[in-house]
Amino acid sequence: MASPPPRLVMRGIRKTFGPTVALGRVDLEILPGEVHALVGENGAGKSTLMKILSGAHAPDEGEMQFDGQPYHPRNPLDARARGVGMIYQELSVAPHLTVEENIVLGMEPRKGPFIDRKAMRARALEALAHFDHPDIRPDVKAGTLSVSAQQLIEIGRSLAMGCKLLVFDEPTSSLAQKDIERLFLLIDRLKAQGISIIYISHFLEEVKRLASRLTVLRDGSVVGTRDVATTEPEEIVSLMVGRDVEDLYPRTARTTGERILAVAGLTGARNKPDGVTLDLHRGEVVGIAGLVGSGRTEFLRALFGLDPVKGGAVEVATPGTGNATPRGRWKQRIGMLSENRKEEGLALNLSIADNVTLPCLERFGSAGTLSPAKQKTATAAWIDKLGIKCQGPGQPIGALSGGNQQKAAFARLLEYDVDVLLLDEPTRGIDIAAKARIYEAINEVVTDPHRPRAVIIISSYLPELFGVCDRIAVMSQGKLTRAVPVGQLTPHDVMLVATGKAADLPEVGGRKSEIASSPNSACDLPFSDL
Amino acid sequence: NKSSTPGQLRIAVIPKGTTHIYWKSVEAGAKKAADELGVKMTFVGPQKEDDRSQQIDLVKNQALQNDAIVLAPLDAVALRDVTKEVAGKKPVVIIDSSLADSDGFIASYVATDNREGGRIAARALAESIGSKGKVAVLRYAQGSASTEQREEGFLEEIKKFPDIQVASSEQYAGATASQAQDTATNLITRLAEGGGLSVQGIFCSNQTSTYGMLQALRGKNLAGKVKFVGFDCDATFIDALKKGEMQGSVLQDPLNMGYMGVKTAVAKLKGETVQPVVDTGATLITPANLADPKIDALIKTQLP
Amino acid sequence: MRLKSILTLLGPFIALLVVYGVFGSQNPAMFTEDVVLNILTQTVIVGIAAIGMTLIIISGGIDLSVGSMIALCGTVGATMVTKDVSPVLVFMGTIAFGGFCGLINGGLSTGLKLMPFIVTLGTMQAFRGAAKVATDGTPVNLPFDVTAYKPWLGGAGIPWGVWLMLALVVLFTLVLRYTRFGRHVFAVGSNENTATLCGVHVAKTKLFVYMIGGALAGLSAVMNMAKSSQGDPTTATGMELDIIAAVVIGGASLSGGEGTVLGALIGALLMTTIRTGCVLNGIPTPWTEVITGVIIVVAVIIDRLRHRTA
Amino acid sequence: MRLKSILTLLGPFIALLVVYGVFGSQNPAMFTEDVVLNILTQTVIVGIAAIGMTLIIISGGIDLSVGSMIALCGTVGATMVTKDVSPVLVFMGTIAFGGFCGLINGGLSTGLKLMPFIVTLGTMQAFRGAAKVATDGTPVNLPFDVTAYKPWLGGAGIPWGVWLMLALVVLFTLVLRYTRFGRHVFAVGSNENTATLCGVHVAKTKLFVYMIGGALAGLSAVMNMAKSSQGDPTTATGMELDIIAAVVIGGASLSGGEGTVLGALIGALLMTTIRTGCVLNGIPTPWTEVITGVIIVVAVIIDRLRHRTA
Ligand SMILES: Nc1ncnc2c1ncn2[C@@H]1O[C@H](COP(=O)(O)OP(=O)(O)OP(=O)(O)O)[C@@H](O)[C@H]1O
Ligand SMILES: Nc1ncnc2c1ncn2[C@@H]1O[C@H](COP(=O)(O)OP(=O)(O)OP(=O)(O)O)[C@@H](O)[C@H]1O
Ligand SMILES: [Mg+2]
Ligand SMILES: [Mg+2]
Repeated sequence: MASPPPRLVMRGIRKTFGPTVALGRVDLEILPGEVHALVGENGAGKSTLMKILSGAHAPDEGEMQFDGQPYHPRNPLDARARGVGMIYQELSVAPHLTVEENIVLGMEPRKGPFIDRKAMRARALEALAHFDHPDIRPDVKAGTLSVSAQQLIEIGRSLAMGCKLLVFDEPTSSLAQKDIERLFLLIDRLKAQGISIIYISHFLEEVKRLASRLTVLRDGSVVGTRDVATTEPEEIVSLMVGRDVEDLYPRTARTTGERILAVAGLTGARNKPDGVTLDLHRGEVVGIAGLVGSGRTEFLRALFGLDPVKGGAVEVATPGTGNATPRGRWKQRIGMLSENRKEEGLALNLSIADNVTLPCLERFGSAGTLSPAKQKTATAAWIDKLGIKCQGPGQPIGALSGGNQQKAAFARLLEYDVDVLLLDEPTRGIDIAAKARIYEAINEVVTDPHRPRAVIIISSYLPELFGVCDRIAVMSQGKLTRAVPVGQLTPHDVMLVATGKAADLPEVGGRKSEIASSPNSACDLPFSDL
Repeated sequence: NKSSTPGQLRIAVIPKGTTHIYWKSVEAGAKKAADELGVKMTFVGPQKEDDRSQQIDLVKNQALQNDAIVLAPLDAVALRDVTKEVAGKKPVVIIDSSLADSDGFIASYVATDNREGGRIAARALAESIGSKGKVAVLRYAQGSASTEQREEGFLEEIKKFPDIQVASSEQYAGATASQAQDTATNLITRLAEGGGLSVQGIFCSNQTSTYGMLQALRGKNLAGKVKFVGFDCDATFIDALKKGEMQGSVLQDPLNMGYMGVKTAVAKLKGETVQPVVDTGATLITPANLADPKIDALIKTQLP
Repeated sequence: MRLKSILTLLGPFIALLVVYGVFGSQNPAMFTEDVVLNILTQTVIVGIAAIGMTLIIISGGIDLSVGSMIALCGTVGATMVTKDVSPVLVFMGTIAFGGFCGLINGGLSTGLKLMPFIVTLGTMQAFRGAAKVATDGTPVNLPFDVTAYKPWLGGAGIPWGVWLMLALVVLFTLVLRYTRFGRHVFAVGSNENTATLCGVHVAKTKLFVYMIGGALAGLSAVMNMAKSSQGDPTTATGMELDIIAAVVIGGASLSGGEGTVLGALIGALLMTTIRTGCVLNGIPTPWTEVITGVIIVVAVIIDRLRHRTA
Repeated sequence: MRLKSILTLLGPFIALLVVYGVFGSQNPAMFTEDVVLNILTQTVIVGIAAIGMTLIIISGGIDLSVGSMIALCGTVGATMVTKDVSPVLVFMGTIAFGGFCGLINGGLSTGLKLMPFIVTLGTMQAFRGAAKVATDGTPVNLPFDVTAYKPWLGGAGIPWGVWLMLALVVLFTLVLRYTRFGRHVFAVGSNENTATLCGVHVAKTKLFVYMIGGALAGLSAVMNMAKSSQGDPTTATGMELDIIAAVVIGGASLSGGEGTVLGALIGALLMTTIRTGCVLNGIPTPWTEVITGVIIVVAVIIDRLRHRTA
């Protein structure tokens, strides 16, 4: 290992944001031509470390060396000039510019005073040749493309400048399956060219597929660097989490009750969803698996009255009336948690109390009036129950960490006391402790002895679905399969359908998986084959 | 200028605006009177021209710390009540434009007879076009009492000439000279006929509209080809009169107005009897009388 | 009120006190009852309209047409007075007409999803023009024997308009804080998507906000009529910017979700104080403009710094 | 130019043709060379300033102070002329002074991260006041013997100012489309974070944009001076809204990232055409305002519908 001199050395990197210590003295070494994985829980500091590397943040303390030379990038352009490129976690394209302009942004080739459009086109085509994606033509506006395509533009941007070190921060989180496979091939090729790659991911299977070494970050510190080939997944997980995760998915005995929701042939305006049929009963959790872009979110939105519906029927067996508007759905005791906290889920500059009680303000006063004191009392109870870390119910919700924001968004459904909870990626972007709290809460509402509720949960993380759900259905290109009890499924079955390699889930009474029947070993799942 | 010797009388002069040369002359006249009489004079106008509401506020504020007010009301009615309120305690002299229904409470009204000014202009224009043909009026701005009186005076008097028709009087020039110039250019275009105009005479009712019209005529190379009578004074107008581009302009005597305004106010404060109406005069200047020493002196008071 | 809200108001309030103090130290007349009363009275028209604007800005909108609306409503109100309509009906009629104008703004921006900035830029000209067309450009004067409106913004003692303004500030502070509608206004301005998700009638809320804005502009117009005894189609030109500045100085954010009615009042008072102070200190009129401009920017800088440290 | 861009311009262009045609059908004088020349000439001042405003709006900013800037720069330019400064230096000096004013706006909004809306609301008053203070409120008249400026916006034939405006439209179309700076302006307005991450100097770009906006306002001021032979501190009051309306009618988005200089020119021409048409058809002045307002709103509605179907 020690033979080639390292391409990058980071020593004692420290970074604080006000009172938050994002990184406390991190050391990292990257060799030429290696793919080095960086893993760790949310908020561990992975992105922050990489932003320091790419010049987007300046470290408070610490030294960096690149190819043996001191390296202190003042800004991203500086870093690029030295050969360090980064693909950011948050999407980062300028929607009004064309694909080619996005790719060369910040380093446009020039001919005299003007941009050399020929050179720009050539560079863009060269970068895009790696993907061969049908939608991505150099002269279309980036804003008109899908999220997946936008992510590829970003990758193209970094390729276009010929870097010696490339950082990928969770690149697959918004890529379609086909593009993921192409990306992996691309990374193999880059590695062969001697380019070093730092690859951040929450998916250990990706790490295993790509990386030779991995470094685990926890709470802003490096807790270990290992060779991927010789390391057991259990060890990585325990390094990441720092504790036993046996009880991550609590599950007490559940009894399925009466039918509470019946969806028949629901079809959205753009055929997403496409003729979806699903039954939901009290006391059960139904999971919807599928790839990014398969239309799961659109299904929930159509169901909840947020998107227009072209056809199909939704029958609700709960009291209250109302048509398919969000207001009507709340009245029917159906609540929804959005996958996008910042853009849709929360009103960030309002208080926690306002956010939690927004759908049911009429309960906190009569004749249009409102008692903030009552709002706060009610909210304080949830803060207590869900363990939301905050200064109090009056604090603006934007000041909370992502996990605590998510708990508050979840509390909105509990406060309204809905019978049906529609949860879209309820644990996206939150840490493991918060996840556990939310799983616990889900388990509690469906096993309530007096009034068991029902839950539909969307997740891209299969272990989560297998851990929480009673039945799982898979969505692929807007179409939803039957919901099959988890005991009769393997993640493999699910992925086959999701990627379109199989038409449907196996019949009841088919092969029974050992892994799936014991949900508590779900942390093994990332290593199951894809 | 905040401090004043104890016992010194304090007079506030509130004009309609502060930007026109016209108001500078009023200020100069007021200052002259103040110096002669040994009183302290404050000259302060509304921040936005034509902002009645703000002028009302000004009157109130100034009444708090002055012994008398000399006011050029932006509006005949808007300023009436506040004036009445103030006039209960302190003498108020109205200058420049009239205040409605104010005989009972104001000390005096010191102004040009604007209607008469308009008539003078009409007669001058009629004479210059030989009492027959078409004329156009470019008005100043809606709601400005003094200019509306001039326009009315003009239209009344021009009716007395049976062979003169008014081709257009519905356009308002707008508040600034630049706007006036655009409106005037468009108006001229509308009235164009062959190489000249379908009208023989043009009247404008104040400084900015006259200025804008003159610039527009010059821009279209029509200056001098049409008879043009304006209102108020500007170095450009004198130049135009000399070149034959204008046939006349009606001058008020703002210096005298300011002077008489302050003088009347002080007289009232001292308990002397004052005239209820003081006419400060409207004078037609023409290429012919520019050399007249009296006219020259009048013009000099109104140029920077 | 929570500590946070109080802190938000502290910035503009301190600015107000400092400005008042500085002018007062130059001319002690500033501290007399008369001047204080003048400042209050002269704030009424902008103040009442600023309350409505606060709601509009909190909901994420803006209304550039408010000055023209005041002019148009004023001519409508004055015309009613000349037709011998009773004061109560004049008040109600003018307010209703203002609400209707607001509805046009709200309807165009909500229904057709147009940017309120440009919609109200258009209606600003249209309302102004309409006022001039309707009155032929001349102010509609109240008959001289009508005295019912005088006490609202003139006469001896504290004009009723001042009490009205204060009452409205209290009322709308309560509405924003203690009613469902109030919280919906904040929710819509803070994040429209969240509001929709939570079952808030976003379009209805916005329409209502613009209607209230218009209605308060109508009330402001009645006060203006009371002040000048006429409905003048050219009045309040450019006042929209004064009103918006008052609201923003008072801590509202033009991106929505933030703002207080009391803050807007303080902002409006600040601007009147500057003007009054400049006049009392004999500062020439153009300097007043420079000073006003600089104070607006400084007030916003202070606000910004406060936010950064908080 | 690509098809998409042409389509974006089509909406306002059709609006322009329709308005022109309607007025022309009422009064064929609209179609004469003279009137066309008038419309072009009267568009120059707004048009040149609108070019700068387009850049500012594309970059996600706004400048309410542009009218005041034109007045202030005009007085500066006219004062230089009275001091016998040569025309070239007057042009350069006024443009530089405008650029400096723009720098103040840009510096305050970029450096202190203040909303440009409120910064320029403040400087709008401050610049206007400064113009009045500097000139004592009276217009600075050019000496009668100075004829160097006349051909720019008067005299026989096509005034040079028209050519200048057209040249600037071409120049800035090229700059926006084919230079690095131009694309960075779009990038900053489209997504500031992305621009930062890609190494675009966001602050520098914005400062430069405001400077260009100011410089073009300065040029506009020289044209205004050429037109009216004076530097008038009260000129161009409210013109900022005309300028912004022109830019928005021309297809720019107030949230940044979108807009064309040619569109802004068309927007400016549209408004001049309305005004000219109304005068030529003897439509009373107040109706002109109503018509302008309605056409602004309709133009934006058309634009909106076009976007929706596209
Ligand atoms: N700009 C910022 N201001 C304040 N705190 C920040 C900022 N950026 C990151 N943090 C904090 O620093 C810590 C590390 O964040 P970072 O984004 O590096 O985590 P991460 O490991 O990339 O997590 P994830 O898996 O969610 O991407 C977190 O506590 C985060 O809240
Ligand atoms: N308004 C839109 N315009 C263009 N494409 C869109 C739009 N909305 C959604 N999409 C695309 O449609 C696809 C389906 O999105 P959707 O959010 O339903 O997927 P999902 O299965 O819920 O995936 P995720 O795991 O991201 O939630 C995505 O690829 C998205 O980029
Ligand atoms: Mg991260
Ligand atoms: Mg989704």
